[in-house]
Amino acid sequence: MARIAACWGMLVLLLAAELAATWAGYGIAVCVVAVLMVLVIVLGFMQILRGPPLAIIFALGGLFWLTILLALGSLDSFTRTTVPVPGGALDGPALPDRAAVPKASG
Amino acid sequence: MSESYLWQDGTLRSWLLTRDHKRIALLYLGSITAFFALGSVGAALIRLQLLEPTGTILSDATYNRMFTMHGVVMVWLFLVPSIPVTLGNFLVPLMLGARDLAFPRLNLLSWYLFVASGLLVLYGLFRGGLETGWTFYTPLSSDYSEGRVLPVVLGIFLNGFSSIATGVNFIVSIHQLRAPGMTWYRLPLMLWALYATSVIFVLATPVLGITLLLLAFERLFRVGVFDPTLGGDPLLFQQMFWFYSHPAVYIMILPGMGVVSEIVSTFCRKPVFGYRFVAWSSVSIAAIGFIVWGHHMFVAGESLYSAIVFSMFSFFVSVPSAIKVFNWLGTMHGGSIRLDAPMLYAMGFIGLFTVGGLTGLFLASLAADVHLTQTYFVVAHFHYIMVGGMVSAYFGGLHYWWPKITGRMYPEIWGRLAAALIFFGFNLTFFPQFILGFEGMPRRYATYPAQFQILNVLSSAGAGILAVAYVMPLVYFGWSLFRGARAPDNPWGATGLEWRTSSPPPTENFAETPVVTTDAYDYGDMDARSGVADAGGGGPHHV
Amino acid sequence: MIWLPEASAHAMRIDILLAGLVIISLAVLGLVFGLMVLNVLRFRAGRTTAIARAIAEHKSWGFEIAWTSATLLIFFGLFLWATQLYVVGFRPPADAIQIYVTGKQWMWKIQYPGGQREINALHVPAGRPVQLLLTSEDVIHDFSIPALRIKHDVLPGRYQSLWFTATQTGSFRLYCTQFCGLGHSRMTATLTVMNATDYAGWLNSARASGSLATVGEALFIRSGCSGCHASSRYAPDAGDTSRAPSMVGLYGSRVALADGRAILADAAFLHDSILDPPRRQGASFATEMPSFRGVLTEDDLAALVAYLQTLSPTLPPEAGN
Amino acid sequence: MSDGSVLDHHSPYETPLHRDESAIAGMWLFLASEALLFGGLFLVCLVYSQTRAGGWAEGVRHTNLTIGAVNTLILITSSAVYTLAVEAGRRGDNRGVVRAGLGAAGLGLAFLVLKGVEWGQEFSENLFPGPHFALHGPASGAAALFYSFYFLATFLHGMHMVVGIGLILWICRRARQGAFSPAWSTPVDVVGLYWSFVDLIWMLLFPLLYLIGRA
Repeated sequence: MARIAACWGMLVLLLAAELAATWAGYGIAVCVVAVLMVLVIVLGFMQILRGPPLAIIFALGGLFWLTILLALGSLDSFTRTTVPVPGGALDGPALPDRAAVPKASG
Repeated sequence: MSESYLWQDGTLRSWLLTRDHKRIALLYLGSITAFFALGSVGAALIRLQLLEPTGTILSDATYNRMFTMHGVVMVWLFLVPSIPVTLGNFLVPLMLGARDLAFPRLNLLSWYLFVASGLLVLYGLFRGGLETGWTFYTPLSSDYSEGRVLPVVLGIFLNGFSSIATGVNFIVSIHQLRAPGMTWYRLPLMLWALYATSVIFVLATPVLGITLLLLAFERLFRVGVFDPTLGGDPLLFQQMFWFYSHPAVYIMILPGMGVVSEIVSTFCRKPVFGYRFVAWSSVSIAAIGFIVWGHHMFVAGESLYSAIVFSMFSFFVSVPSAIKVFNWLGTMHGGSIRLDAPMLYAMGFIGLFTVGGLTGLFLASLAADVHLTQTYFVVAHFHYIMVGGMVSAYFGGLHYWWPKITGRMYPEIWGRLAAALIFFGFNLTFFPQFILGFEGMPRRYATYPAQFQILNVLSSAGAGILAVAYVMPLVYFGWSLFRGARAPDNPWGATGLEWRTSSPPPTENFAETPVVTTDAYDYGDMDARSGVADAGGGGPHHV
Repeated sequence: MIWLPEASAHAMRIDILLAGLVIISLAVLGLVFGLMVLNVLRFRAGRTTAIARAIAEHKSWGFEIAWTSATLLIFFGLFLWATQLYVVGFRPPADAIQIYVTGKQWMWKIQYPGGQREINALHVPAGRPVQLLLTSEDVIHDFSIPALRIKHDVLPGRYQSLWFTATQTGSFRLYCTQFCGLGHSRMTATLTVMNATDYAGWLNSARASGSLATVGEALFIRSGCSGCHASSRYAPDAGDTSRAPSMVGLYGSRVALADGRAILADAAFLHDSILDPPRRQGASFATEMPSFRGVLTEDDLAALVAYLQTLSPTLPPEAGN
Repeated sequence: MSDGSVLDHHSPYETPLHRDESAIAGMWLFLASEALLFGGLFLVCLVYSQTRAGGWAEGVRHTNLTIGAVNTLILITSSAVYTLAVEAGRRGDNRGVVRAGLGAAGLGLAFLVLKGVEWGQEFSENLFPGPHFALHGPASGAAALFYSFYFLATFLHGMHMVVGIGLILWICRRARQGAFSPAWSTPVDVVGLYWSFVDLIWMLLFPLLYLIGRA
């Protein structure tokens, strides 16, 4: 009972902190607080440490693969140089002036 | 010992509501056989169309629907549930020495999900048709296709949950339900392979689910998630699609490797050479298999960095596969080899899988991939893995465990003949396609330049042989159900726990929980105990 | 069948890489099949004398490490070799001729720096680097030139670059190799590599021949004519007259009609035939042509006829493959 | 159905503890799978919020922070209340399970209602991407992408809420029948894991949809 109340209180405080960080414009702080809230839920409500050891293995496995997905899945988007077709995507690509296109794409 | 699982309660109701993993395996067997037949009809029509450069049999539109149907049905309704789900369902508890899987009701639910997804997919494919290919690339599938994208996509989404349920079931079972004495390093290699497969089921399938959901969302509302004209990025779809679909290749091949390990060991009467390497190579294939997907996109416009990283990983993933091949050869060395039908299939697998794996190196090599990708070279490559590899292993496994499943022996002569015919027909079908691909013939072409005709005719001829060869097991398996010799409990003289119960097993699998005291494949010990001569004896009950 | 030509130095380098891969594969394959056959021959049940079973187990670590590291080493070499050839594709020379290529269901539109436009045909000079700037108007296509061993996907909304220096003159096939819908297998084109003087001459004549034929060519594809009528002697369906007569060389030839008359296929005949398709003598085509009356305007017809005319007098040189 | 504290003849398990641990482990594995399902959405968010940052933030600024924050508070509370049910289940207090379960489900329902109100507002403001999309200017494309993500993510999360509420009601029904005892309350635990996971996902979605990029 006390444990649950404590966790609830922590989550409410963290929520307040999150909102404050947003108001102050600290994007990173928001992310940190969100991760903390997740931890409180996993440890406090879901009680992962009281469950069978397999639960921890599975949770860590899921986290690991999630990291792979996010890291390698975004690698391409963050390292790609895109040369957009001028004239706006909405107009449909028209054949542009030569000068409008950079020399190399890739 | 009580009655066999097959006849304990023969009512239809008892089959449809069964929680017995063995009966669920048979339900799967029936459904995937039907889907395999359907996918094969698609393949046959494709090969008939390609007999002539102008393709007079089907219109372009029908041809496009046909290869889409072939791909979708074969991938999601046959290959993914073939060995892992069908044979896996039958074998996991038996090999563990357990009474059932960890969650029997979930297991039945997964079969119903599978059937529902199959019907939804078929509805889409046959009422209106679909012509996007099984890869659903956007924006073709989201905005331009006139086919039934939604039902098919939702069907596959549902299918994913069936896979996830099975994966969860297998993983928890292997962790929790091992018989006393069955340590991790005493597990049959089939279970290591199925464990690795299940990891992919559980962790890759949801990403396919969300990708297809995004696609459906995009198609329904044209919101622009993957539509470049609205600011989206079609390559992101490809990244997410291949995050599942590349590991899915390992869903299709890993269990095949497990089957081959079992068969090779049994028919050489020797422990698998380098057991721990083979076991861990399964796990590392599953793990590394998750970080190579970008090699499907080397010419798609992904960044140079991304391409280089994925190319390097792709080379790495072939190392554990090579380990397996050499270990199987090592197992044969010094064994006492019998060439029964399962062994013939297993050897076919080793050869064809090696060809598939080596041609995979061509496609992992960046500059070579640029020339070869999206041509028939790729088609040949993945058919060598999936048909030459997986289907051979599936048939090998079916022959090997048929006596256990049904309590009847199949006719050995016919089994060997079919195995040889499949090997020959397969190579005739797909080897010419490597050359076609090098020559530049693009895949998914309803018509093609006349210069490619000779090789295409060869390929189609091979497909004809392959079709006959695939019908043969269907016939003699059916025959054996009624006329086959009664199978002894352990017809091959194998070591696994599944051979320690009757054929077919009783509903509760084992009269009493078996206790494991030796390593897997301990043939030296077994032969010494049963008094079989070390060399030249063959198996105890060779039928 | 003729072996695929190598129309650039890069193509030759790729072929050497492929040859390397083939040799390694054959060696491994020989090893695997050889060992398998040897094992079967030596260790067949009933044929062997007593063999110590335990031999292998103790040696396994050494074997495993040895072949794993050998494989890794070879693979890493291959990786470096192939990557270095791939990186080249991302670095077009500064003096390359830039040609715009737009894919569209189901044709390729080409535009040259001088303003010349073509459909389903690409002309380049030999010995000079050419950079193609590729984009698509609808779905993803892929511009593939097997003779040069290069291809690249063509995406809507952005430019992709593909560059090459062709060294061998002749005509080579181009394909769309990314499935793009109904007419995917008909989205093919011809690459013509010419020597510098011919190329200069071609550029001039292409400018002169005007745009009416180009409009007609677009109509020919868009109105569905190309679904049945062959129009290029290089396209995959060039020899296919099963559905409808080929348009190549039709203009100016004599056509035997079903009522026995032989008639000269001139502009008027082409014009009328589109509106009222005539029956040919002894013809048995898989499809029957519908009338295009009311579908095409007179302007369209004029453009179509202008295009059909270009298929007769100025036949491009023989295809190289 | 038989009393869950006794293993039936065909159960694959040796002991009840063995079975209960397997059920909990199985749920965690399923949640790992679910994490990857939402992971795909997070990838979409990660990529577009970085490559199309301006318009994305524009979208974030148009979400209703008040409803979002209140909903977050509701969900935190609901998760906490359900944890009370889990504790009650372990004591064998079936009435406690029903009380806490209904409370948690009610809060969940309140979340959905508020979410519906929010959706209604957004639809009437034409914030659903399409030809009549409300935001104009150069950033409109990326803002529309944001709203695609917003609607799909909230829809998917909402579906999970619906499933969760259904499961909780099923637990309440079982508890009314007096199914749980100190020896056996695993289903209450397992559903609790799922419900907390749905909460956990919202703790990640909330900052992504309402906060990051707002200021």
